[in-house]
Amino acid sequence: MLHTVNKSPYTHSTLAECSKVATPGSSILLIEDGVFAVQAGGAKVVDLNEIMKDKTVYALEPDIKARGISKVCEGVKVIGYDGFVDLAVESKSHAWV
Amino acid sequence: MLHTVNKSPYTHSTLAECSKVATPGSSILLIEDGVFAVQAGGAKVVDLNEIMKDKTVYALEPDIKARGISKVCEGVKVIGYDGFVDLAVESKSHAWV
Amino acid sequence: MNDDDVKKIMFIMRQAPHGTIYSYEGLETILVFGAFEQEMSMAFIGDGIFAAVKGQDTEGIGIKGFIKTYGVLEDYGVDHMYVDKESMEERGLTPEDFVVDVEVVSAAEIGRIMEEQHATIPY
Amino acid sequence: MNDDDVKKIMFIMRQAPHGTIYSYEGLETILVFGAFEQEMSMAFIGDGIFAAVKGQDTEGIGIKGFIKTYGVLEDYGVDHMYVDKESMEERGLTPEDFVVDVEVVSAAEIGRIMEEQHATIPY
Amino acid sequence: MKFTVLVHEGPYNHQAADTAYNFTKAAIAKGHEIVRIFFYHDGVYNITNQAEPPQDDRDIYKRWSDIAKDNGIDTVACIAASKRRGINDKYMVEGTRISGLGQLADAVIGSERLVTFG
Amino acid sequence: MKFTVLVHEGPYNHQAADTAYNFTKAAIAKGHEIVRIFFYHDGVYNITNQAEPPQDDRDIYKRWSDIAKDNGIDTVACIAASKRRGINDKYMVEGTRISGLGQLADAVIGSERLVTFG
Repeated sequence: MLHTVNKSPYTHSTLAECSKVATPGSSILLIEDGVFAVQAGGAKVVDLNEIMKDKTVYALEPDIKARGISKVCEGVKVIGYDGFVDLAVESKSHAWV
Repeated sequence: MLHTVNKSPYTHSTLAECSKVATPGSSILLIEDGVFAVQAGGAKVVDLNEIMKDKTVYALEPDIKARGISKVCEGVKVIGYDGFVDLAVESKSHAWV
Repeated sequence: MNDDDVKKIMFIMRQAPHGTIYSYEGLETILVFGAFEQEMSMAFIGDGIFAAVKGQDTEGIGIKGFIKTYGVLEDYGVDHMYVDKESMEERGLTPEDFVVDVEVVSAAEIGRIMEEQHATIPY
Repeated sequence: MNDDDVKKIMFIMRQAPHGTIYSYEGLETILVFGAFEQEMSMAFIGDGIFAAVKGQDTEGIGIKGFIKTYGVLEDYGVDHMYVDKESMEERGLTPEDFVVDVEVVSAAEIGRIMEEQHATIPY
Repeated sequence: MKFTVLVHEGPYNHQAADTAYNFTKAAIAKGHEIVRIFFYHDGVYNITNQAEPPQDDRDIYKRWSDIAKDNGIDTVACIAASKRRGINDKYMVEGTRISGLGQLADAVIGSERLVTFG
Repeated sequence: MKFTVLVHEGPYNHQAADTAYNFTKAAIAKGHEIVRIFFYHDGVYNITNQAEPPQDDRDIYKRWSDIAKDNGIDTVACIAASKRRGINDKYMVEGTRISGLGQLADAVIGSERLVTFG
């Protein structure tokens, strides 16, 4: 299953709640303000590493670029709107809005 | 100075950010979803106790009642819209929206 | 209607009541979905669990309350109401604090049930 | 205008850019306040500090960017731009990451400066 | 005391418009002066006259209109925020108006207190 | 594959309407079918024809109208949410309509995928 997260993990509990519920093997796609999680050197990279032990984390490139994120932490797969569509075809999705 | 907080401390960083900035002696008024902080027995009572060491915490009674909060933790002063106006007269206010 | 045509639909309630309208308008959705005779369930996670807490009196804030709606959801075809145990305990609540009978389960269990659904809708 | 008539106004930027419009419409406000010749300052706290980070390219999301506006704020009368040190460090950022010169200070210092203001406006 | 009330969110979706109204009513009852109510961001949606709220719920638009007219409060939605969102002076409730952000600056400078709801 | 797109937030204030549009455009380009676009909560503000967005920014209303007309996508705002917020069929962009929540239920049941933006 695909879970989308669009809130910043620095100010909202959304990513934490989503990752608690998402089953091993599922995917989490960070979009909009959710992509702040991937800034290399940020405190939330630790949480992402924990999540990536048994889930795949994606982040939307246009949102990363819009926010001036200079370096994406390791392990996160960067995709475009096309890739988002492909993930949404591959499995059902839930939005943690 | 009066600081108002209207987001739940369980899901938003608002109260944490506000209390970090608010000076000793200032007041924090919890309104709307901010009042979830005062539910006795909840995990956030610990944070409120820390805040109340050098600040005064108020909570809006109509918002508490609307949310079915059965017991307000100790130390929090419960006020109505009248009391809110009085606090806003007493000092300048900032909304942590 | 053939059994194969019945779809599982789950409403994921994560927003606190009254501060925003999501949980209230979410209930309106569930009532309408009821007419379509699908297999419906709800999961309360995070601040969403506050929406189903007893003793809500919205008169002072001047907003129409909706707590009584929970009582009719079973009649509208909501078969399960799951509450995330950790979210409940963190907020100092117990199963007796809700206006309806809820099933207290782990977050992992909610995740597993989500995987079985035809669709999940967030409020 | 007499010096006594000049009021201190501080804009408290706490919202991340692009996901919501607050920081963008906040800048529009500051430009308009500029015409009133008051003593203006800004404080970036929490996700608000992301709003002033270098290298933002909004073409892919189809939203008009506003990062260049920061460059003219001084001309419009914004005398100080404070950044909360802890928020900045938590997010893995340094003073060089911002499009303008900022003053990195403690949260307590921002709180002290807020107390001196005639008004504070949140975005 | 002279207050400016600033509202950042739209009606019904967020409680901010309700709290702002209840605060304003209480301030007036205590004899304070509301210099201006200013709607910004989604707050501009508060002044439309095109809504039909459910009959068993409050009418947020009418409440703003009534409190503005009854107390002579200048009640203003930001024009830039309004244009972006489809609010205009052809379809606004009585007692309100649409104008520039200068009206917010002017009110903030001329009031002793700004209270924001968002 | 058959998609339903659900939008929970209004235009400009939240990015959801932009992301939903960009997703929809990409899905169409890949040959997928959008069974319905449904606007709920503040999402209903997306269909007004009364807005005048800044000329140097995107026109979110026109984008929805164009993508609906060009691809024959049924684009619906919830009537209950619309009434509360002042959206009605006198002032909506071409290619959109206002109807009940049954249209959401029907679309969700009849689609293989629901993708929500909020």
